[in-house]
Amino acid sequence: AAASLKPALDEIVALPEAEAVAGIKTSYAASSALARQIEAGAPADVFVSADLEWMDWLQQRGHVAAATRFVLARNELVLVAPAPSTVQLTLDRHTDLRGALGDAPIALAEPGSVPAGKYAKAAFERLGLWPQIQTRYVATENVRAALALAARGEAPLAAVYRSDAVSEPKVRVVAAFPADSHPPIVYPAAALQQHDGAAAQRFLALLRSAPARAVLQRWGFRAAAAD
Amino acid sequence: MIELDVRWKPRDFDLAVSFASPAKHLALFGPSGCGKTSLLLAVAGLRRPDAGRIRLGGELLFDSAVGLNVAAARRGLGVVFQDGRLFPHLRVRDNLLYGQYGKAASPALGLADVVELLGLTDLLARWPTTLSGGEARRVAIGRALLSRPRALLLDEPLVGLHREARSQVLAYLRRLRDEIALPTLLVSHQPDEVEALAEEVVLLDDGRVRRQLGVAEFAARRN
Amino acid sequence: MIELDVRWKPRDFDLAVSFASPAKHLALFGPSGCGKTSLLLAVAGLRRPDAGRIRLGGELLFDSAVGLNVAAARRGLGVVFQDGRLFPHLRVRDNLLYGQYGKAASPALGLADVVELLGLTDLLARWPTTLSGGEARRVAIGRALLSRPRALLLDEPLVGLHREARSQVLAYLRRLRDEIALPTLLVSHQPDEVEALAEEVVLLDDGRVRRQLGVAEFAARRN
Amino acid sequence: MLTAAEATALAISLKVALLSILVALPFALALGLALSRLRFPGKSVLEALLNLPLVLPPVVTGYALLQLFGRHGTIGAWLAPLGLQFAFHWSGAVLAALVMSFPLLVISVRAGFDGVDRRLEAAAESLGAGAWRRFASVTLPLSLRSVLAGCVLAFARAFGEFGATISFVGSIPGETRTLSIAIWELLNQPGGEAGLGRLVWVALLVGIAASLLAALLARRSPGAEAAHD
Amino acid sequence: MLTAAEATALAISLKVALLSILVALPFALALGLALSRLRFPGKSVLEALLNLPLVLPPVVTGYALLQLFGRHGTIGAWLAPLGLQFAFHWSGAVLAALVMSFPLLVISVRAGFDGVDRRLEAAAESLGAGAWRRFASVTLPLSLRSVLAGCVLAFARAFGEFGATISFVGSIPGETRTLSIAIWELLNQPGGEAGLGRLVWVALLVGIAASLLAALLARRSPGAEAAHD
Ligand SMILES: Nc1ncnc2c1ncn2[C@@H]1O[C@H](COP(=O)(O)OP(=O)(O)OP(=O)(O)O)[C@@H](O)[C@H]1O
Ligand SMILES: Nc1ncnc2c1ncn2[C@@H]1O[C@H](COP(=O)(O)OP(=O)(O)OP(=O)(O)O)[C@@H](O)[C@H]1O
Ligand SMILES: [Mg+2]
Ligand SMILES: [Mg+2]
Repeated sequence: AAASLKPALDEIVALPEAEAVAGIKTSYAASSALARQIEAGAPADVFVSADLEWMDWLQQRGHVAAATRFVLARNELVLVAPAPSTVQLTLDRHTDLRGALGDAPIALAEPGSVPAGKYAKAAFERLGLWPQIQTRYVATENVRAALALAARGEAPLAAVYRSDAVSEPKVRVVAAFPADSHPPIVYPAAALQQHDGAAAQRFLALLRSAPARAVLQRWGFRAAAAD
Repeated sequence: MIELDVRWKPRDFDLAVSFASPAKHLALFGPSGCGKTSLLLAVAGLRRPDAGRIRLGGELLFDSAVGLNVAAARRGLGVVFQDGRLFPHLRVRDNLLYGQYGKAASPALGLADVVELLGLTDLLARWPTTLSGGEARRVAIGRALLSRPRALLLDEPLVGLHREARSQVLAYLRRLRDEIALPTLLVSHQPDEVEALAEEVVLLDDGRVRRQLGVAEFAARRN
Repeated sequence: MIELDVRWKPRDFDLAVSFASPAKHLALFGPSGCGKTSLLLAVAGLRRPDAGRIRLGGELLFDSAVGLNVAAARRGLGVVFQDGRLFPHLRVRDNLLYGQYGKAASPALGLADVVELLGLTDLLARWPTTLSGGEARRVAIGRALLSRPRALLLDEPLVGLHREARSQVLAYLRRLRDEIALPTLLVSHQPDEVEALAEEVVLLDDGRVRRQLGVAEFAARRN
Repeated sequence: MLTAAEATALAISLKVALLSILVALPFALALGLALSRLRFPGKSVLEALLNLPLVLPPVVTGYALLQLFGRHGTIGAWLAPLGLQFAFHWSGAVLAALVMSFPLLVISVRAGFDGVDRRLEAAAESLGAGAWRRFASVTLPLSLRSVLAGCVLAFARAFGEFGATISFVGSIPGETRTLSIAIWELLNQPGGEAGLGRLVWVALLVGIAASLLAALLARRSPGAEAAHD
Repeated sequence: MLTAAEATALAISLKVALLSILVALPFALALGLALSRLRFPGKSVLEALLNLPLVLPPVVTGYALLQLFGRHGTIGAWLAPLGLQFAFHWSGAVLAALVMSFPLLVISVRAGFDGVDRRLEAAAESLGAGAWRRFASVTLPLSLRSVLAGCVLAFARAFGEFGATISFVGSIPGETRTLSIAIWELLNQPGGEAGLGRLVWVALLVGIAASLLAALLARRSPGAEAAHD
């Protein structure tokens, strides 16, 4: 599963309900790495991706049991600042990001390839703010690293998921991106072809269960199993 | 006993030596840089001549014409190198025994005898770097003897030895020569060593054979 | 000229030597392993005694009592090592000139003279590993001479040299001794070298001084 | 103290690092010797290829391993029928660690062999030692310090390997989740920094142990030290 | 051919790797000499500390650098008023590359110094050479091969550095976005592997150039090679 889901999924796997699904093994890494591993024949039964792109990529290659695919969770993109910071912003096309940044850059997950960065870039572009920061951002390896830069006060602003922001007391959510400013942030899950279908189904059922949804919610995700 | 025709031509030097000798005990004699060590190393199989033939005791060791070059390890020659070459990572005892590995026992040359005759008894547990010049020299001689060689190649073996030690080792080598008839190729600058150990002498100069003469004649010319 | 009181006690050996000599040219003579090299290295500042004093030409070089130990680099002594020690990464010429770095010119010992007298002219551009034993020895002597030393420490300097070269170098060293009065500490196993170069001889045995005698008496006892 | 999961991760890391060195060492010695003693066409290209895992970001190496040793990979497809499978298996972590640390081992070993006095090898030859014995009894002991230095470097690198491992075999607890991956996961987790210090200490201790062991082994043969007065 | 962005990334990588070696080398030589020649308490701990960047996943090193040299870091807060700033600056990438490659340099250099015949240093001393000259004219040239081997390793490692760099200074196009980061970005994108081959070739060529240069430099002093018959 995508690394950003680790705390929540670890908890779900430890739920009493998970005992029915014996022998669960989890592997967390970047979605890209996981997708490539599956493509190369890794013996996995279920894939939970941090974005649609990699799930689609696998599906096009025939690795995904399409019927089992569903959206496990949703997330929101927010702008955070270091906790002591006093910036006030609302995100619209008039926002003065440069003024808020001063001479420091804004932290984003790598906007070309890391999901959180791709969403952030899309949102800034939609809002017409991208030109302001085009040369003023620092790209990080994943969204947690962007969060860390804000938490340590290195970057005055960072674009991260709400699920990350709520768990970090050293940052303050300054503003939420309008939901329509970027593609929906979803975590699709699906069983994979050619593997132990029954076990995969049991695990997917577990992910859909009410206790699992509660866990996801507690970690700042919006559970979306009902979709 | 030895038949040799060697050409070796690195930059700045030209070695072209050819001789044959029936003598079991031969010495190479000549000024510094005339090619003695090069020749000895060629016989040992450690310096490959550009061309030529080397035959020792009836066995052909090297022949560039037919591409033959017996590996040094299979020539069975005990070499005392001019520059010592003890194994620094082995104690004296292990240096002495290095050449015995995998070889049949030789009653004529046992460790105890050699060690005693070369005065190495107290040095067996020492590391080579702690040896004095003369001590290291004696260990090198012992190592060559104990490798059960079919012949000895001695490159200035007695250098750095003091009077008594020198005459003692010389007497020992002479005894070996007489008792077990170990063929010897000796390089030395000391005429008395040549006279004590060799039957025939090849005089070299600047990479060429100057003369080849019996040891009696060699001694006579010296005086 | 030299005043020496040295104790050095590694495992297996015990050096306790004490003597003084007014002679400018002194030789150490004794069997293999008696401590000659150790003593010479102590004078050079390269082997630190456990205790003692070393005074050379009026200058105190080492005194354990007051914690004095003049660094070898500042003793200004030209050493010919028993084990050669040419710098393998420098050509012969650069080996010869190594000791001249940052020192004033000495008319008595110029490169051209030394090179010619030691027969090194053709070797200047060579790497040390390609030298024959005798050639390397002569380079080592030249290197020590050219470092403009206040005194020479020679550890078996003529080993590996053939007749003519040997007598030539010996004559040269003798001339230096007479003309520029370069003090010398000589270690040698060859009585004729001792007689040619030293005024006084210290006989060592097993780490102790056996006798100290003039060179005439040394020669007389030999015959 | 460590939690059970952390202890498992440590055990996996140690197993992976030790095994990768054990497997790599014979090859590194052979290759180091060849690079030191032979001249052959394409030698610099071979050396550069060796260094490739250093020059590239580890993810790329992981990806390349996936292409080669995945089930459908060029080599993996051949191995699968034999029951040999690296993907998602701890042996894949060994492979990744091996590839990443191999250049360190080879280059150190080679520098050691370069420094051995060939005249001593010639002396051994004259005493009847064939190529094998010469190598084992002269060349190797005389380059021991460089070989050990290479082992320490390679062990440390293998122990700390992260990027290629997670790209190649992912992070499966009890199987491929090494200490490095555990540390990385901590760092990517809310509040994870708290547990970080402890794991960094563990890594430091492992590093100390490796250095000490190498120093101890080097000291076993005092004669092989550089000569001095 | 490379795109402009790729060429920039390559230039940054080269600049970072070269500078990090240039800065690291004097320290590595000094430290290698101290480790080789001196005995002091805590020596093994120092050696292990040196290896720490190898034993830990690079991200941790990146974070540690951030803690120390970030704007509000322990050291960074002191440097900031002096106008010295590593965070988000290419000099921070140099620092990250330096820290990651330093152990490779020190350990190789030290193994080289260990192998130098001390009797030659003594001979130099007897010829009047003080400590500096002895080091520069004897010790260093005689361990040149090991030093160069260390430089090649360290350069390759610095050139390929990814994890610590991106954690410490992030990826800022034209400033800190190195070739490794560019390659990683490609691999993170579906279909990105198409452009990968070209950049891997570039890295391979850089590796070849480094190996060749080292071999060339080593050949300049044939006498320093191990003695042979
Ligand atoms: N690799 C080499 N390249 C060039 N010249 C060499 C090489 N090796 C030896 N020589 C030269 O070949 C000549 C013969 O050397 P060799 O060592 O055989 O002399 P030698 O007769 O043993 O002298 P010595 O009595 O001084 O030891 C010398 O002039 C030497 O300088
Ligand atoms: N580091 C050491 N540890 C133990 N013993 C040593 C050490 N160095 C030298 N010795 C011993 O000290 C003694 C004196 O050595 P030294 O080299 O001074 O002898 P020497 O008189 O020069 O002999 P030679 O004429 O054989 O060169 C020898 O017995 C030697 O084995
Ligand atoms: Mg010779
Ligand atoms: Mg001596």
